[in-house]
Amino acid sequence: MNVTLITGRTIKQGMVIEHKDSTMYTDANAICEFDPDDMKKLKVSEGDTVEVSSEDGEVYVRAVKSLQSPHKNIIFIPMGPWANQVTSPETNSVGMPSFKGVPAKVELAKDRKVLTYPELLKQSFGK
Amino acid sequence: MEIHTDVICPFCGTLCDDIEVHVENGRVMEALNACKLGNAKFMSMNKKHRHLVPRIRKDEGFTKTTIEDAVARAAQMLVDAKRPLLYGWATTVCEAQSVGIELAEEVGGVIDSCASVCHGPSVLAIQDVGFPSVTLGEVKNRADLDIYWGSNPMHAHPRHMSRYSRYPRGYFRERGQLDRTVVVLDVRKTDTAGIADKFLQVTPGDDYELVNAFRTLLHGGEIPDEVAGISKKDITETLEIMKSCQFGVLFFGVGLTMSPGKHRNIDNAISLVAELNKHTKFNLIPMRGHYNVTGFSEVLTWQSGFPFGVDYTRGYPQYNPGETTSVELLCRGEVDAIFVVGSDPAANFPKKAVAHLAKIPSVAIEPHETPTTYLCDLNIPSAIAGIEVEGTAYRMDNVPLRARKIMEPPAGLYSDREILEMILEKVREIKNGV
Amino acid sequence: MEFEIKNGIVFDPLNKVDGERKDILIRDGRIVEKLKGKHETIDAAGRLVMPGGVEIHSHFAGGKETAGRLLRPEDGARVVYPKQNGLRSGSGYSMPSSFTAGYLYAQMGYTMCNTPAMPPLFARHTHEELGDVPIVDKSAYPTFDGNWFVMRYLKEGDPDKLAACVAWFMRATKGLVIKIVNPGGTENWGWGKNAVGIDDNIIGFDVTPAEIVSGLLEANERLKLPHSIHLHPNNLGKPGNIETTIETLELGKSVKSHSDRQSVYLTHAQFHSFGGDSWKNFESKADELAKYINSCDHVVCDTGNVTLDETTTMTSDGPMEYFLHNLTHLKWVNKDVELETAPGITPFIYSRKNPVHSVQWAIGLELALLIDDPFKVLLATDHPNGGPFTRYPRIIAWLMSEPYRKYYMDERVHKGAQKGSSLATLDREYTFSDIAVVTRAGQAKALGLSELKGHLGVGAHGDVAIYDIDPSAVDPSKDYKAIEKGFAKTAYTIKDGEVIVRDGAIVATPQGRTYWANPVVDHELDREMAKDLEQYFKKYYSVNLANYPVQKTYLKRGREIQIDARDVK
Amino acid sequence: MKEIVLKVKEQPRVGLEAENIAPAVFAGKSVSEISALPVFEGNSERRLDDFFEVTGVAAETSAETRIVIDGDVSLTKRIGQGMRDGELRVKGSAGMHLGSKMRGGKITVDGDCEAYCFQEMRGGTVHIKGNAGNYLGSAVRGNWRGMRGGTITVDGNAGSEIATFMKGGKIHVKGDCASFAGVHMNKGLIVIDGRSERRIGAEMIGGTVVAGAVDAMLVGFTLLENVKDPEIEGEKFTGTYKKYSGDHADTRAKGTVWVKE
Repeated sequence: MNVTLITGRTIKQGMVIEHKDSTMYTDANAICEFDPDDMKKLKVSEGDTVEVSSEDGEVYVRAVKSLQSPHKNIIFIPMGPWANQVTSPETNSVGMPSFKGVPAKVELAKDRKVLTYPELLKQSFGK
Repeated sequence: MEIHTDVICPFCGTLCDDIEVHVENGRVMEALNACKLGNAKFMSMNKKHRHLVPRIRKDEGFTKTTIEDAVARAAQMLVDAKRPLLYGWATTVCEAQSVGIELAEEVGGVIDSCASVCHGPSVLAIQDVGFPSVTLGEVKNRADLDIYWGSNPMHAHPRHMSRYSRYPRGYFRERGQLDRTVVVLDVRKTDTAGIADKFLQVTPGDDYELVNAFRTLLHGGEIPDEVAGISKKDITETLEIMKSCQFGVLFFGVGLTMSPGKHRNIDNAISLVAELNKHTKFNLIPMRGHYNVTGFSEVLTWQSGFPFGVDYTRGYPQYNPGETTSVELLCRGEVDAIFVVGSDPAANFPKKAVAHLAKIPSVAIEPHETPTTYLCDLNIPSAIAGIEVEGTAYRMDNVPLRARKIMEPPAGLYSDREILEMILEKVREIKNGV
Repeated sequence: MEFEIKNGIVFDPLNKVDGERKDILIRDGRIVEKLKGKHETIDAAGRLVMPGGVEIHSHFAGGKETAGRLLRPEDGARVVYPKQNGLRSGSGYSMPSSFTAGYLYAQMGYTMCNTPAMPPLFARHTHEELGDVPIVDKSAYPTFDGNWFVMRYLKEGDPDKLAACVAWFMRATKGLVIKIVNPGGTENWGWGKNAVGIDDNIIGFDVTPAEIVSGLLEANERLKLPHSIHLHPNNLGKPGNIETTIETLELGKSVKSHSDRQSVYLTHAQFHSFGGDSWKNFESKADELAKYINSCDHVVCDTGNVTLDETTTMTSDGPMEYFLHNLTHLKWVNKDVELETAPGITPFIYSRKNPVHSVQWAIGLELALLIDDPFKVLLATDHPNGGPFTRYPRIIAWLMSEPYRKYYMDERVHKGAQKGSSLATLDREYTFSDIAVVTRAGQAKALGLSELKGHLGVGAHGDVAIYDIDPSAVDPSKDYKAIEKGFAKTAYTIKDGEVIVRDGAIVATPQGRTYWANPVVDHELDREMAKDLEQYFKKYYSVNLANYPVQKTYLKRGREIQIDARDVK
Repeated sequence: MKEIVLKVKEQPRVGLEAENIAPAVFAGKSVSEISALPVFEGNSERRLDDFFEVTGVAAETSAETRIVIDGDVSLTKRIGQGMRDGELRVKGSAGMHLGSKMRGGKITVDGDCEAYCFQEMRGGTVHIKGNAGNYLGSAVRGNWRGMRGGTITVDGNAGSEIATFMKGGKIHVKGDCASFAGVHMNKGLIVIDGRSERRIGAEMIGGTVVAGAVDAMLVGFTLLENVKDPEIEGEKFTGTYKKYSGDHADTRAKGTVWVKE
């Protein structure tokens, strides 16, 4: 399904900023918030792994029903290493990348694993 | 048990200064008045695992080293670099930022803060059209209209509404909430929108069009039946609310600075606010994120003339966000070393920028483990500013406060400022061939 | 370290030294009669020697000053200063960055600078920034024009608590001087309104600008503060404002100064000396203001010269800056400060081709030439409002040379200046002694700091400016270019007995002192007033009382002026 | 006309600042003097011939001096900065700030140019045969006085925010143009033969923009009339054009946007 990707802050994520070395960090950030109707359309249920892809990459995250809906065709991923696999580095020469309003695709990927950030960084940057 | 009152919360730009922290033999027992975010930060002081000595990358992992060795390596990296990037600065105090700026100047590098990926566009807009603003106490005492646009304080600044805007009683607003109207504009029906008197759900990326419609209508022009997903009726009503209030304030967030149009969304919104002053009193305030991102821009501006993205490679400050800011410098490969203080670019920059960060020599000065410390070659843990170290921080409305020290850092940990001073001294030694 | 400055031609008005060949001796940072032992000798033969310059009104550091820099990267890019010879880098034409400002002042021979409009809530910022202004001694003037406590006590008719709260704010902000900007107008600006006359009502407080000025005047003298109230009256920059200006000054007649200095200091008088009732029939009323100041003893002013540059206007007069913005449509910053004041900023281009700007240029000079006693009219551009302080040498040259002024009148500025002002008819030329008064001696006296500053008598700070100008050889009237060049950079600037500038180059960058006043009132009264403070802070400020006062650590080299005002009870 | 050729030897590691590559600097200098001119690779001062092989002869005057750069200099900034006369040709792509504050002379780029080229240009002729980056012919940060004179022709496409705060001169883009063309424009002419992204002429208070097509017009623009084969700023255009006035988001709006049907 074609969607618009928004990234940003959440209170859950803010609460684990000092605990990035814990699983709480993955739980709070490796997620994708859906509009409930979009979940039905995609046959995705809470907790399923989904693949989000854009011109700049793809990432596997957990589907979460948005508590701040409706927002049809808009998915939300908290700012962080997972979101930034798919955000756009386009800054229009003003310093700011495109963190919001990125055209993206999302589909169910039940059997795929959501990586922790060390796994994710290792995979992306070989370090 | 020690009780610390009037503690400044070193989390977000709201910079609450009424926290009461109870400390018992080195443990934080509670942080009264703090929101979930602030509370989490104070409670994290009880975290078991914390690195107490610097670590260098070795093979697959890291190995411990001394502070002296770490300082020498960091200094050498900065001296060797043709254009080092010194990035971060938003979660430390001004006293450390000031040394960081001197260090950037000394090594001929670029110094930039997370403003460039947060409210940097707001600054660019201010530099084009200005900035009619007020302090938050003015909002508390006078405002009868609070607009939040592209900002979700319930998540990012949880006490903002209770301290300054929606709820408090003020000199001219004795009935508090009853005297105030709240309007929220966002692309999602956020939790903040949930408690608004009026909510406008904007089509993603069309904020600029909507501001343009407000301004056109304000000057008696015609607008179509719908703009940015909002009906002409709602746009007209909302504009009426703005014109007819006694004192309005627009709080805007990264929902505007990060969406298509970026600084131009703010530019246009600032002009709208300025023009509303022909009808009533209207101002705006950016919802700055980290607790001292504003302080960095203040210190860098009075010292260099420019607020972020300052390039010292030629010995004098050069400023051109889009050229001298971190994401472009990394994506274009125009920096050959990176020095991060109190920030997490590896988590918060797009993949392409992080890829270059991972390639070049790198140092992170940071209390906790983060994606950035994971990728950096050298990690120097530091004391936690605003809790273990006192110093100056500037609120989102530029009000300066002195963050308090409420506990001692673990033995062997230095403050950001001390570490930076050691590195600066070492850099000068190396340059003078000592 | 000991110093002997030999054979210089010395101008030291406070000690009645008028161009004598005289040696100046410095030991332990002070002027002395005799030297003890080994000393460095500076040969000042054929050179002009004056006390270190004192800047009494310049927006060189503080919250709105930094906001002004942030607003104008294009002004920053206009001049850059590279890091060299151990000096920090910087930038800025109309608003030089902090280190650079200190260097530039020292290079002109200035050893003290005062920043004249510090919103109390932003005092911590001001002092942090002052710490990054090297060399010069400093102080800051907290603003009281819209202070809610002051207005409350005026309404309640409680002058004692009013004085006590002023004393508290001085202590809390580490300020030296009571600054009043557009009294009451800045509070009305909270509603988008202004106060243009001294009897206008201040919304929500039922007081008038006149009451605010009188109340603070009285408090200032009861607290025995060194300087008088530092006043920027209502209605700045509007045609016909001369009436408001003189009505405001009249308020000072009734209150006696506790010392030998004025009881009212009128700042940037140029902006308050306008006639006419529109920009069309706009004209100078400098003659009227000069006549008034000549006729009384309670007023000292500074000129507020316009230097015809592209600059950045910044005042605590929010409504005035908004007015300017609507005139020019240039970018505009507003920064209302809760319970206190309302700064604003906008760029401004003073054009030689513009009749109004040309008249403003004339007014600044007229005032200096029409007011008989130079101790009553000091040199300042209200930096950067009338123009950057780096233009002082040119203003000095204008004052010393009628031909230079005539050249500007005939060739450079709009003819409107001839019609709209009397400048063309004035042939007075300042002497070197007059210049010494209007750039240092007069400032020191007006500030009440003339024991330490602005002169070269025994006991004064060892602050000396030596210029490559030979008063016996040069004719300032003819060689005005030489005067302009000579005052731009000193041969030597000496501060506290240390050589700071040699041949125009900075050779040392010590940290200057920051002066602040601490008037101690009756303890009981202070306690009573403190209860009101607590109540207002809880209810109306956005910061806690405990987090408000500026900690002493912010003053890298603080100098507290303790004042016994316990008779205020 | 005499010619100096700079053949690219080595690419800089962190970008190069080379405002010394300008006719006025080269004029009257020998090849060895020119070779020794300082250029800045980050914080390290290098010689021009560390990066370029210098041949040819410079004329006595800048007006008579032509500089030809043979190779890709897209990482080299400030070439031809402040140029007043003479000629410059880049056989390849050029870096940021090419010809910034240029007052006269001629610059030709066979390839593309990066962002921020020809900022605050006041005179001269420019021909970019490839694509131009963002902020072409714009104002520097904070300035409300942008390009004032001269002409820039781009055969390819142009990026976003070209000609911000434009006060005069002409920019002709033969291809397409990204968003915010002529934002805050005041005077002058922008001609886009191809398609312009949305927000064309945003917040313009004066001046003229002509586009072959637009993604969308802001609501601040009012359609005045349809004109067949209009003459705009003394130039003839064929076809029917919609004439808009705007941007009425600003009270001072006196700008005109022409869009081909």
